[in-house]
Amino acid sequence: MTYDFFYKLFGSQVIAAIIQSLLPLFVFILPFALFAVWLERKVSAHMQDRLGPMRVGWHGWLQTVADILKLIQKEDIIATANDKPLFNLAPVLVFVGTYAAFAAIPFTSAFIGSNLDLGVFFIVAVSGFVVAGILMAGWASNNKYSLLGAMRSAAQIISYEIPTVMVIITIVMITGTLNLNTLSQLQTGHFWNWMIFGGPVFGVSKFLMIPFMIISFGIIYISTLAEVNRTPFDIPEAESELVSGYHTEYSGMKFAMFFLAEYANMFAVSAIVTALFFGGYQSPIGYIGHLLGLPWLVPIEQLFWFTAKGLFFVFVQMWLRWTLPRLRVDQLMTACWKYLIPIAFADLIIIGLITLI
Amino acid sequence: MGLLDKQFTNDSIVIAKVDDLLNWARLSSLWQVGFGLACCAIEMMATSASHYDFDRFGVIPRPSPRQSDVIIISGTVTLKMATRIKRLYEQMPDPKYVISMGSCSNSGGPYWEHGYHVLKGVDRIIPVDVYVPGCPPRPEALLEGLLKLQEKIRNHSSRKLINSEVKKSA
Amino acid sequence: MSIEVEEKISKLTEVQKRGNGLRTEHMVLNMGPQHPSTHGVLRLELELEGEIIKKVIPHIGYLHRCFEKHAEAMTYPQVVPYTDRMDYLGAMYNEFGYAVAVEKLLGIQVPERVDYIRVIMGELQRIASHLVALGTYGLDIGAFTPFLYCFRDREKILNLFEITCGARLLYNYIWVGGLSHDIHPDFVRLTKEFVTYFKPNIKELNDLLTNNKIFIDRTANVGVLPKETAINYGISGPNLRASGFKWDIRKDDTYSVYNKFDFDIPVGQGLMGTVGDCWDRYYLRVQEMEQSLRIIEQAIDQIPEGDVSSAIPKRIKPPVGQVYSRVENPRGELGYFIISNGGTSPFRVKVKGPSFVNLGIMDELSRGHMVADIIAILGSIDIVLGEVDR
Amino acid sequence: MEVGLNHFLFVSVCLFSLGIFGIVTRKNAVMVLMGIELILNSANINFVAFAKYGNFGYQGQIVALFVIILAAAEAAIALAIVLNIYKTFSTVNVDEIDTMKD
Amino acid sequence: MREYFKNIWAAVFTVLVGMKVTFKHLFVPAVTIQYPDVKPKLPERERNRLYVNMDDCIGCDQCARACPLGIINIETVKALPTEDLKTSQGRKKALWVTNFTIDFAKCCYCQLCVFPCPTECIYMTDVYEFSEYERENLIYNFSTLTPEEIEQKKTNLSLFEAEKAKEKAAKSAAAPAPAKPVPPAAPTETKKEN
Amino acid sequence: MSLYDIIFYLFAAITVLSAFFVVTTRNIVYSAYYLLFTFFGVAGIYVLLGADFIAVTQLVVYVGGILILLLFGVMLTNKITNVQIKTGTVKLAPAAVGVALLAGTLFAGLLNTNWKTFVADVPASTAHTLGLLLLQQYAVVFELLGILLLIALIGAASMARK
Amino acid sequence: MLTDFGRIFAFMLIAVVFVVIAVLAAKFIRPSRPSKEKLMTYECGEDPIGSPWVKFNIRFYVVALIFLIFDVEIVLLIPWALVYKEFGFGGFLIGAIFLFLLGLGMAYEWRKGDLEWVKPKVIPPVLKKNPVTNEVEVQA
Amino acid sequence: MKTAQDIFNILKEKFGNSVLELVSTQPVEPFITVNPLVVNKICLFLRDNEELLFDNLMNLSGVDDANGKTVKAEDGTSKVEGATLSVYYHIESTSLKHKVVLKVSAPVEKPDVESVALIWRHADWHEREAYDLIGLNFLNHPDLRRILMPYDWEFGHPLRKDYKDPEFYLGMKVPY
Ligand code: SF4
Ligand code: SF4
Ligand code: SF4
Repeated sequence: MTYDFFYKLFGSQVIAAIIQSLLPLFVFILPFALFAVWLERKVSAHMQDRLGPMRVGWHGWLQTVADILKLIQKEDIIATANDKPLFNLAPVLVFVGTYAAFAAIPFTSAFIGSNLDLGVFFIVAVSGFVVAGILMAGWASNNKYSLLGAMRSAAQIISYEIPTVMVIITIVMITGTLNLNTLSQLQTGHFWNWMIFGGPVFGVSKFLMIPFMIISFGIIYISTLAEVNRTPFDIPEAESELVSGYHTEYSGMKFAMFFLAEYANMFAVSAIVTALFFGGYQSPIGYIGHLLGLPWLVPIEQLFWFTAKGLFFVFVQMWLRWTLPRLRVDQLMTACWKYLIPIAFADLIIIGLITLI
Repeated sequence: MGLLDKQFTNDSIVIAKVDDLLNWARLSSLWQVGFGLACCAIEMMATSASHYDFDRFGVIPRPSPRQSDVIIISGTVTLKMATRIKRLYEQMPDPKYVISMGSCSNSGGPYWEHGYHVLKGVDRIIPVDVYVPGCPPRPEALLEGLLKLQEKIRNHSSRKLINSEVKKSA
Repeated sequence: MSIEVEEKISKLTEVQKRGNGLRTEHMVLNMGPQHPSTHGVLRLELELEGEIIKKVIPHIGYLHRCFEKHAEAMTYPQVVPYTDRMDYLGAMYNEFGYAVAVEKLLGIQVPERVDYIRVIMGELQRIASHLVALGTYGLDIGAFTPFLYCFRDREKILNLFEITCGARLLYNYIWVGGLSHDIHPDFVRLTKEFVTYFKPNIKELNDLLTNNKIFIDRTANVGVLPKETAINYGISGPNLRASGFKWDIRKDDTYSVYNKFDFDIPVGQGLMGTVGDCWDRYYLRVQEMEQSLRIIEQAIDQIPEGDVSSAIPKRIKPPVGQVYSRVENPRGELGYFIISNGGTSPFRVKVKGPSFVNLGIMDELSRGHMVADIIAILGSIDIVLGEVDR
Repeated sequence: MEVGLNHFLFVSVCLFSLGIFGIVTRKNAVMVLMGIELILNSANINFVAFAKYGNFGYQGQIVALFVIILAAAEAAIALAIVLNIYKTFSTVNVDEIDTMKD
Repeated sequence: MREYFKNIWAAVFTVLVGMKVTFKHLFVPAVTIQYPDVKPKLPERERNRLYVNMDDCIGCDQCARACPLGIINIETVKALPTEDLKTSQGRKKALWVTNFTIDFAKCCYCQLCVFPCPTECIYMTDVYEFSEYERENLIYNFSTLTPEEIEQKKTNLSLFEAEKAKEKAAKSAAAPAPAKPVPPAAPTETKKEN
Repeated sequence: MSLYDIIFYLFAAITVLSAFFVVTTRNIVYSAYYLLFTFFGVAGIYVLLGADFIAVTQLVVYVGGILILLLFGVMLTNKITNVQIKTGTVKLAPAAVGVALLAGTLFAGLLNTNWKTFVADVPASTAHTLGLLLLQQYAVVFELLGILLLIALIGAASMARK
Repeated sequence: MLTDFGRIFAFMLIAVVFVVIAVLAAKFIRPSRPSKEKLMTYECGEDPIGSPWVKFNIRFYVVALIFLIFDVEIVLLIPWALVYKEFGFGGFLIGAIFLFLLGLGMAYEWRKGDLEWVKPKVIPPVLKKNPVTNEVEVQA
Repeated sequence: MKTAQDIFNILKEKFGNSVLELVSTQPVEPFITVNPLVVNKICLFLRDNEELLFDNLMNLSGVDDANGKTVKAEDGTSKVEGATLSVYYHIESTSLKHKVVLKVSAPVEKPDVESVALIWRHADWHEREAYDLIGLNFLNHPDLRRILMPYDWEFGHPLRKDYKDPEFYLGMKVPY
């Protein structure tokens, strides 16, 4: 474990913890966010028969670097009508909420920020900060678009949290653990051990489970999509109605923080879906490291698989975004309360019954 | 008081390099206020559409002026609209740039003589960096204007500016 | 009660309602003039109660470019470039309408070839204009990709125009009594290519957007416009037809050579909801593109030989008189009312722009809807601000 | 000083008194609710602290869990009431409502 | 109830159909023209910046009158009979065009000025890349004469006319007023006939 | 002082200070946001007390639920014409004195009581144990809670709807 | 367990520090030229009319309310889900009854229309009364 | 299908002196001139009469006739007299497929015309436009404000033939 490594190295819990918590930020989130923004632009461009960023670096790969560097130089406007303290605090809160979630995500068996027993539950809990932060941003902006956007965003995130948690409960019912690391370990072996294929059990129940697991997966994917405000659920930021939602008034670096949090969040939810349904960091086809007898290779492979799976789901998010129109706010709520939640509900009961077999 | 507000008189190589880097960042990521006025706006949309693809230059439309760097005045500026444009421009954070696209915003265009309700040139209300002629300018022409603007940003630097001014006065 | 009293009362109540706009509990939200989905510089003042719209007050004139004043100051041929700039998405058709009107005033007949080319150009322009309408409509609803697909196809049409007259958007091509250029030698071939290229793309658009469940949910049963209301409000073009009224000036008050072609007038059928809702208006445009393709296919093969500029008078000096002439532009009935005092420039030109009239229904249509629906409704009536304000 | 039970109880007492203070001094009904939440939290700290330092096993924690749930129910109901009050009196100031009743 | 499941089905199905379309396009080659690197050839009728071939221009002012905007500004000085000016087609030129400006910041590229030109010396080119940092730079002067030359021409003409006037005066005792040089046409004065 | 102590003092400070601001700041939205920090601090204290499940629940319910509800409530029930929403305060001085007395008494009681303390080990996970307790001893309470929540839901919703 | 949470706390601290540093660092570079117009609230280039806070939709509140109740129910379900298997069918039943109650509440809300967001109250455009005869006109 | 002459006859019969004359000497379109103060009644009749059913107002245009005669007053100053502003109504029936043009003229000093905004609703905006640009005053119009020009435009009605550009508007120079 990395933590132990740093602990040995520095001999101090605090330093070890701090260094370890810095790791995902600099090793993962920042590069990922930069990459994801670039990827998004590229994916969208190619779906639309265009090319996307081309002029800075090879195929524009430096584009987001330039964007960030530019955002640093931008003036930071705090309008007179804004509530200054809250206006400044909001991006912090949103980013904290997002980043804390990364603490519980198992990137490999060797690196997990915090091997928390209540892993998933904790991630659900910190999303409350994001909601509070968004509301704060909308409130402090003192702008109609921001406020409406923030309200909608908050209502949307909390509504879609219910189906998410319900699906999580079904997983908990099957596996009896909330720990994402344990969950990932459970799904070891080949891909048929993944939860989406009924988990590492064998027998009738596995095959009974598969269709319901697929439904569960659909539900959680849709609701996480809504939780990160992506199309078709991007009503809070709907350009054509609310300009750009709760961050309409933000400029410069604070806007960059929202942006960063958004993309980090995209990966976070994909990671959760991966860990819950697609074996987390487990390889679908076994490890080369084991084959070659090189145990140190395994974590690297795991990191690769985890990132690959996570990125795949991020890609699907983008794919959906550039395909679909957006829902209206009442339809969004209907979709959640009248479709997703009842289905998740039925799903939970049925899976509960199946596990008793 | 940030770096961009300061003016440097010394020619340290570090500052020069940082300056170039910052200029590079600014010029490669010009976010545009998503906003169009008249016929030129259609050509502007065509420029961001697949055939010409503004995104290649890092130009993406942002709905809110708070997050944009460049405003493309694409079309006829009427007196009724002028105050709004001025305000939009004002509400953009510094550093910001203006491209005047098409004859109308350059100088009133076809409406310069009898247009009782047309502002004869957007430079009467906001400072323009690049004038793109055409009615409407071809998408390529707009792209060329953008390249010109990038050129301008590349050559702009607080350091260089000061030096040249010093030289001039000397 | 006499008319006067009745009207005074209604006037009073209207004025009061507007005056109180600021003082009510309702939230007043500005959409525009700089707003991503007002298609230009329209400003809508929304009076909201929660998310429900109580009232929409359109404020126009942000693009008022004094067309009518210019027309009075120019000679008849010099007006043509200005007609282009009114409805910049349907520039060809504006010229077409103007040319038809002045020819009517002059009492001249243009050669057949000119008429055929005009019809082809007009229908191509109709497709191009509808493509923008459909694309931006998708954009308003939140789908970005169809917008770019539409623009990609539109670019093909612009190329056709460009080889013909050298301009992409504002053509100055159809002149009084003729055309500025004959068609390019490649034009016929390229147009046929375009027709075959474009047909499958309509299906793709349907797959991607028209039949998408989310899109249908957003548009069906939204902004229903009954037929009678539509007529009384003077709505024309696709919007009127989507309300189930079969009225197309190309057929009902035919001009040029439209009577020689075989095409249908699609009407709204309420496939996904009520007749006359946003989806109908949207889908009607898709169907009209198909019909336009049909016209082009018929016309392109029978362009007669001849000269395109022989009928252009050296000096255009119509007799004293006045004419109102209208054509079916992509957005509806485009009418030119020209008064001549016998001079070389018109005494007065008044344009009845379809968008100007169609926008007037906005308030009626959107009452009781949600904020998001405003965008759906506004997009579906497809206005061009240049023509609203002129 | 080694942190022990007293420290936690101390925090709890602080919260409790502040909660009381809020309830007493604020006119706004929503603020009163916030005060109540503070008090509930202080009680909860006590439960959990005794769960750790007392010899009751997990009973304290489970009671704390119940309290949280009750607090949620209470907040929901109370805010609904406040909303209703607001609708009828168009104010949420407690004393004003008092005077308005008659 | 059936409606409920039909909705779910429709939503899932149409979303998948849409996704299929976009996925297909992921592998369709882009239509983008990479502008500064690739510049496609424009059609020959392309209408962009005007060009005036001054060798051919006879200064007849037709184009200025046809322009709806009145942005073509032509000033001429009569040529002396001794100076033999010819267009490339061998047409006689009676005027020196001392000033021929077009304000491209106003031009609407309508091509109306091109058709009436008797010598076809004003035409549209396919040059569209001429954006400027200063608006004044968009006013193009096509006249090839330098200010000194113009001065020269003017003095020549007045000398010549003075001479002619003298001759005339000598011929007939009644002295007519000496002919004025051609008045320069200011941009606002290029009136259209109406 | 061990790390544990430092962290305790940190959280105690967060909790008490923010709670203090909750009741003293005049802007009610600020109050609500200070409450966020109070809840967070209390969650930290739960963790220090070895109640991880309670701590996370605290975050889920209080921060993610009650706080949002409170914020919506604030936004709904104030005729706000400015961001600066002030709420009046009453009887400040007597309240302060009374509360100080109350707190003093409690402290005195606290300090003078000799608590029998057993320091249990910090367990690895409490959720499992809580679950067992819930299904064994408190099964009835569990169901009763369900009924209570049902009633709360129906009651609150119908009240809000009116 | 304490260390686990300690690390999470470290994560949060780092996040805060990161944002603060990022925003402050930018302060050394970015210009600051405020003006009155610039500091005005953005509203599509218009003067903002009225305050944003006039009145907002009660639906937001109802949603939050229902969510809160569901949220706590879910909190209660998690310990149950962890252990119910150890009690066999009886354990499942306890949870199932609880869930049933939850469903009951849900069904009630559904019936009462609380799950609906505001439905558009569309007033289809009808013709104005005829100014003379006061009848709604019917046209051919 | 009725000709202008038929319609003129019907109107003349119904409204008598308010219907002035049928001008059909000009090429292309004959028009009927009517009294501006009863035009709303005539229009209502045209719309609702079973035989006419003019349900569609195609166009409504205000015109500055610029037909004033300059008259020299005794004190040497000259004055324009007799100038009129006109409104043309182009009406058609979508069911019976006939059209008619009405024209009303009002003196420029007091350009009062009855509004038809409640008869054909889109006349509302057309009339506002005519008010804005020409300066016609429509009586009983529900909401007669400027529509194209800024609401605070105080320099007159720009489509009048004698309109002069102001030098400045809100500090912006207007002429080139
Ligand atoms: S410059 Fe030409 S194309 Fe552009 S807005 Fe003006 S008139 Fe339209
Ligand atoms: S192209 Fe048109 S606007 Fe330009 S100079 Fe020629 S006539 Fe004038
Ligand atoms: S019309 Fe031709 S020849 Fe005559 S002035 Fe113009 S450019 Fe010269």
